[in-house]
Amino acid sequence: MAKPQIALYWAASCGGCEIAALDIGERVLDLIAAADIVFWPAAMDVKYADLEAMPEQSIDVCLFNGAIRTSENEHLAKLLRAKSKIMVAFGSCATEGGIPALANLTTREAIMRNAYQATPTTDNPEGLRPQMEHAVLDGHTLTLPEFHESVRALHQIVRVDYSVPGCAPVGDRVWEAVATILSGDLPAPGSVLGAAQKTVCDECDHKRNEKRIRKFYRPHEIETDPTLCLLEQGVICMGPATRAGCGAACLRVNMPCRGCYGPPPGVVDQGAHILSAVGSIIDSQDPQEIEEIMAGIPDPAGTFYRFSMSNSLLFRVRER
Amino acid sequence: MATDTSVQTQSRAQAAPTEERHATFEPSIVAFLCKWCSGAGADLAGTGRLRYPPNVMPIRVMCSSRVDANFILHALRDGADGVLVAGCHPGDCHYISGNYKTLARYQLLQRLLAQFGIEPERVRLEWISASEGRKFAQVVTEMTETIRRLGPLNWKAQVER
Amino acid sequence: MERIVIDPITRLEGHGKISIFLDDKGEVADAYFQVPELRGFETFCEGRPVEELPRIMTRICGVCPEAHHMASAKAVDAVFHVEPTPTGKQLRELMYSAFFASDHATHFYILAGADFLVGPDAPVAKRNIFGLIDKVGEEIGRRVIRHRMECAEAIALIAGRQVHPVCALPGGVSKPLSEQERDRLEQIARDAVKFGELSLQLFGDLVLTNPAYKDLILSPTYAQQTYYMGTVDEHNQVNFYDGDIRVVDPAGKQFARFRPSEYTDYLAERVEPWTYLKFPYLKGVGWKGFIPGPESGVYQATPLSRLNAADGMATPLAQAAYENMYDTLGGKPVHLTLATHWARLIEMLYAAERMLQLVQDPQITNKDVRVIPSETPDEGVGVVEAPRGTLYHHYQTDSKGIVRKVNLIVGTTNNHAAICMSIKRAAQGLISADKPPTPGVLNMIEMAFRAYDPCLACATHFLPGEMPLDLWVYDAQGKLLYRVTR
Amino acid sequence: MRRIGVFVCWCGANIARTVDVQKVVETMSQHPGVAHAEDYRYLCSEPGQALIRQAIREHRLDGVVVTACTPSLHEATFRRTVSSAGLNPYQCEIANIREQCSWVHEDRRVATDKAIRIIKGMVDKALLNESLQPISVPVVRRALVLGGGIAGIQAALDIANSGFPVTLVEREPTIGGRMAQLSETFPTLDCSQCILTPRMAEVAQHPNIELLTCSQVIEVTGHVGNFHAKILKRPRYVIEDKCNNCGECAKVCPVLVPNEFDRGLSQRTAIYIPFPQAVPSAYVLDPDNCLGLFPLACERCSQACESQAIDYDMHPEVVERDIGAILVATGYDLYPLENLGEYGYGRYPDVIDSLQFERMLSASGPTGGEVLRPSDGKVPKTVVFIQCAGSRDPESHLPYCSKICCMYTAKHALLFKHKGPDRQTYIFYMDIRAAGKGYEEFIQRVTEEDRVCYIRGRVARVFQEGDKLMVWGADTLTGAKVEIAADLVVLAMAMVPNRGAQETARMLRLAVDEFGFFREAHPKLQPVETLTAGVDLAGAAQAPRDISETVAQASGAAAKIVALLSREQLTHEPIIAGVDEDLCSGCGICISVCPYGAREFSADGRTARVVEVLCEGCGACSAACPSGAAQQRNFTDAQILRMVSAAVGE
Repeated sequence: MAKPQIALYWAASCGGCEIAALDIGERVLDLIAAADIVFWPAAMDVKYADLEAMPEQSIDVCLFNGAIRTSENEHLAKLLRAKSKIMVAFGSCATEGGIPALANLTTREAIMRNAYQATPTTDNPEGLRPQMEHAVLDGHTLTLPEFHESVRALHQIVRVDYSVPGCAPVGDRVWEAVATILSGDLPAPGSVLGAAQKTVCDECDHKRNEKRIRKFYRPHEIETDPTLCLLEQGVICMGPATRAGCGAACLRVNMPCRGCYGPPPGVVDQGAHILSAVGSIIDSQDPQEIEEIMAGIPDPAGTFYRFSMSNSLLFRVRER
Repeated sequence: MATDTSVQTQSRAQAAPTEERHATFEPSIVAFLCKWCSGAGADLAGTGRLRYPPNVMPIRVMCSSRVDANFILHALRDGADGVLVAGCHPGDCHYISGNYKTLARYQLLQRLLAQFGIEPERVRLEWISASEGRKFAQVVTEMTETIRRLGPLNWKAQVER
Repeated sequence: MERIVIDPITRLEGHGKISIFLDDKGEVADAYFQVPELRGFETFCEGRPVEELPRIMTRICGVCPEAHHMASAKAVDAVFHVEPTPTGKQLRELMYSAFFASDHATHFYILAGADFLVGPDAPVAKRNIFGLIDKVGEEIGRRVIRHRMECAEAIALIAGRQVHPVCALPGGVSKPLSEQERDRLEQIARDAVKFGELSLQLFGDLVLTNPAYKDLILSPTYAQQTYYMGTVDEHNQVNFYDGDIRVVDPAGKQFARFRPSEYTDYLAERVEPWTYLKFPYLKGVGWKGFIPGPESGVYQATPLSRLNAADGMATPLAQAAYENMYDTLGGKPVHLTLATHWARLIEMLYAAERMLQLVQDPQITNKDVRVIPSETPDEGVGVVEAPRGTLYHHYQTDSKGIVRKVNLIVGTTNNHAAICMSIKRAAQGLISADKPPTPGVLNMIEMAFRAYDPCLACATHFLPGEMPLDLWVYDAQGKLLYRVTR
Repeated sequence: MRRIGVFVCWCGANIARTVDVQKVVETMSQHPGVAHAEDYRYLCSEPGQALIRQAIREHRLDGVVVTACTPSLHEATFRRTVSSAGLNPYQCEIANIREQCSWVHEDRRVATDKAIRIIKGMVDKALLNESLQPISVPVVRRALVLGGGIAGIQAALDIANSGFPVTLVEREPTIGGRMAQLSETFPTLDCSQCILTPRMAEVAQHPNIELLTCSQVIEVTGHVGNFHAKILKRPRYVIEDKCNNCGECAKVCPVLVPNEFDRGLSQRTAIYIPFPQAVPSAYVLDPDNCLGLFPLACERCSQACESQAIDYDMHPEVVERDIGAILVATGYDLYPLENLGEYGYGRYPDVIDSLQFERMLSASGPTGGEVLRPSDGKVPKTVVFIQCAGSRDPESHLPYCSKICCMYTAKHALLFKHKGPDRQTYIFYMDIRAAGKGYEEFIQRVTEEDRVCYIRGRVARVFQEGDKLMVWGADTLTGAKVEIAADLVVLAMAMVPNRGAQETARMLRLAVDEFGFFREAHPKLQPVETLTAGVDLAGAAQAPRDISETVAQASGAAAKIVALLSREQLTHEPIIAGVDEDLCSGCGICISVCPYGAREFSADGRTARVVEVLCEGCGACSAACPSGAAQQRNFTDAQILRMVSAAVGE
């Protein structure tokens, strides 16, 4: 039978996913042996035009990483969806917005003002801003894609068949996912690949007892006992509300989980779940004292939705 | 909490001009009532034939501590303009300490909502005993008016942008 | 009037895009290099607890997350007025050196390497890692892959994960090094040093002995006289992790030497309406447009720039290589863009030697890897040398350490103006009425660009790496005359 | 596909007036999952229930939503109705459209719309309801009582008299506790031993009571109805039923040590009986003070013992018992003297504590009922009593009031005065707290008839001067300095939990307050229960109390325990939490959240589990569970979210 045709694409992301894809090591060669990569602008000589020319559904699998931030991201997402039989959201950004989606806590205008006017090194007396169309020389115009108000996950733009979470997905898990897809024996659409059913706690070897919090510590404020559950010691850890798969990598160096593998199965809003969990283990019954304890979590939104803002129920800051 | 008050003052500031605009607006409010105190209080309001606005849709749970922040966010996302969580008075929880857990979660949730630009008045926690039918009616009436003043949350439209 | 569009070229955040405009005579009228993406890190980091920034900023770039992790960590140290413990500092630099050794290797061998070791006009199918392996031999190919893997392992040992490390906290790192880990790291460092030497030797054998390549390197098409920036230690020797920033003028004379915290007195950024990426320049000289020379504030911060801006290397083998390069190329400073590849290999050797030095230091396994900050946080700047240029992180917080303002100047951004100029210059040198563009020519243009290893190229690093190029030629009416794809 | 039946009650006009019942029925019959909808004037009436039963059969309904009044009125009724028609009772839901809709709104259109939303939500919930069976566990019909003081004795007797076996565990060689040490009891001045010892004897003889003295509970596992206790029984070295109390052994014993029962005011031998009426009525050999057992150093006692009751080869044994319910009555101690230097306690022999004074007052005590100065054995003329010694002193001692000191100090002064003429008594006090039947009158009597001199104020210092104890204090009423040359100073020491209370708390997973007293489940409504189901409290182990309160509480606790033991099975609402082990990673949050200790780590510690019989079904764990592994049966996230959507949806 013919080799499966694979496309890889990045949108608003850092490139880490593709590095991760390469962390499968020599197996990348197996991949290349097992499949024809028909579109990989990062790596290969194919153009948008060629992509547009491809017949619908002619690509077997598209691994799409990165969030949707610009009109170009959106256009390519739709184009690739049309050309691909299977669309895979690869990595946190494509799956749930990732770090770029923290921008949903601010506005396009604020971003522009900051980047092109406010920062101390910016020198822009004319108040220039990047333009979607700008005339150069005699009548020629340079174009830039539009910068959307909100950052969206891939599934919020097109239908997504599978997702591979993680920022960045761990090499071995990537290979698992790719192998599953290549095997042709595919799980139910909507499934998450390259991750487990349980949460990070399942892979974390810090010992757990009961949790009664009288004070929260920010990671730099405390010398934690490396053998004990960090949450128990008052350090916010997203592990309990985060899908296993990374092997509790951050915890192995005594750093708390920040939730990049997204919520476990059945959980839509990762932040709401960790919020309810954390709120339930406060060892105080006095509103004032509770307030003081909670002040130890200075940035609930940015902490609980560090990677999943686009998938959060509230999605973005409300403007009134 | 600083963020809260800032949002608060903001919403108050806005209340005036928007008042007429929202005069006809009927807020939709979800009320999570615990079985033992606030639910019974709501029943008492009924037995006493008290009158309060129909904008509140009651949902009965065993204890206010069952109310996951997730439910509240879902309600707002699905179209509620406000959410009321009512439980037993501190010390009276049928399940010993459930309402204190509710309290702590609520305080954390308020700070989260503030970061998303949602006025604190939209999500309200009240202690209502089985004997406080009048208080229930009053809370519901107040809350309906407050939210009418704030105007629709209109979350869907926010998300589309 | 014709327009050549090379799109997508490659990426930092999304795709870079090169447009070349020919005038009626078919000469290059102008060339534009656009970066069509923006993330807004400066803005959405506001409101975050500053100690989290080392874990957020890594997502600026998944290829050099270590650089952002380090610059951010140093900025946060400064914000909290805390000096990492000696061991904490060493562990950071050790991790960072491993990263440099890896990053430079992958760029040379897998991206740029093909241009030289295989040849700029070799058939497309050959000009990739496999072609490279054919040319230099299976053995070396394997060494390249193993070297990458070992460096990645070294990074993960200290930083938890290689893509997006997490180990840095204000005042040090999160975990001490165990003896077994140290032993493993020493092995890796030794291999890395051998590999560094081998690489320079290869460069000597395959490139410098080849007149064609040497001409290419020396050709004015690829020369660019600008200011040069790099971080130096107290002896004015190259340092990646810490030191003062030194700038030399096109004649090689020291123009400025400043502490990271003073960067705003020396640097400014220009905004152009046709790209999302800004153009840093030297305040003291000012922005005069996309022109080279001492009158223009345009500067470069590349491996070559770092060597130009320094008086030497802090490790013996690298120092020897350094002297050799300048002897061969006729003294400092060197303006030849393609010599950047050579400089990169020298830096790679330095990184490996530095790794070995650090891992052999008896105190590297001290348990005391962190101090807990006690001062009130306010403001701080953190600077490191990223492989692609000096990286500036600048944070302001409230008294609780919540971020108020962020300013970033990212490695590649330093070179943005220079990159545009190099592309234009190359285009002008290579395209003319009598020489309509061909795939070979396009690749030559691309080489000018690629020498900077712009982080826009990050994602292409490890792959059977061919940067996509597409040439469209329109007539004055904008009708497509012909198209060349390579 | 589920087949839900919706039954809309008019409740006469109560609902029908404001809610358009017809419209509700029409709308609901269109609703997905609804197989049948109808309305009726009074569903709670017999014909109404019959109609539901019939509909269940006719339309093969597998779930029922009755839309009527509040569930607290008729949920039980309708659950019975559906189960009599063969449905699982938990497939019946009540939608409250009366108290929370028709009675509080006027506008018919609006009320009808709201009613429909409420009902839709309930139907959508019902669609996901599981059929549940009540949880039931057998009850082991034996009680365990920790502590053989008056509380333990009273409770043990009450339980035993109700026909249930009791294991009464006492650490000391005899039961009787503190009360046995007292002389008379306020306010009636009954002789303490006279009223106590008959009860002790009753315990000894009671067929349902297994008395284990010299014993300590060392481990308790299991849960309400099914505890398993391990009890360490230390050797007495005297065979109880052989010993006839002749006392020959003690006569020949060469060892003399301070007698703890007399609080060091007398001495005892190494083989001894704490006090004549001790129960069990047998001597005990104290191995720590005996010249030596291994190897045997001296055999005089066994040689002296005609009944050969002495057995040097006794060994500690562990007794194991299955237990249904536990009473904790471990009592109190006095505030340790080392904490209380300022009054010269421990420094001056004639500064003594209240229990020592009790022993002297006791006719059977070390001094045969006369008060004598420890220093010289003389009868003191002037005695100063200092109340709140350690109590109500948040700065340097304990903040709480020990409650009984006012009364017993008054009693002490009175009894002392009665022992002879020209005896002077002064009492330093902060307030007189005499709330109790006949208490105030008692104080009156002491102050007026017996002219005990009360001085309101704290004592600054006590120091020896010649053979007098100088007591300096201030009378805060007159502001005058007071200086008394006393022969004896008696400190009304604060009450603290008995030593070992903490260990007991840990063993039984009981909460204690900041001073180590056991915490009750609810201070008002569950004063004898603890948060650990099946474990109750009595006496001063919970807080300072006097005898009458202690006895009352003991009987109260006994009643709770009897109520529990009289059931074959413990049955339990099945609306409780469960764990999906495929999702649970054992983060432990639910375990920390559960107020009933109904959650614990599984054996391998990798997941959490629910002890069903302990779960009260509040759902706190389900809300707290960050992975969604914990779900409350028939109140799952999915079900509640459906109700939310129905409430706000278009």
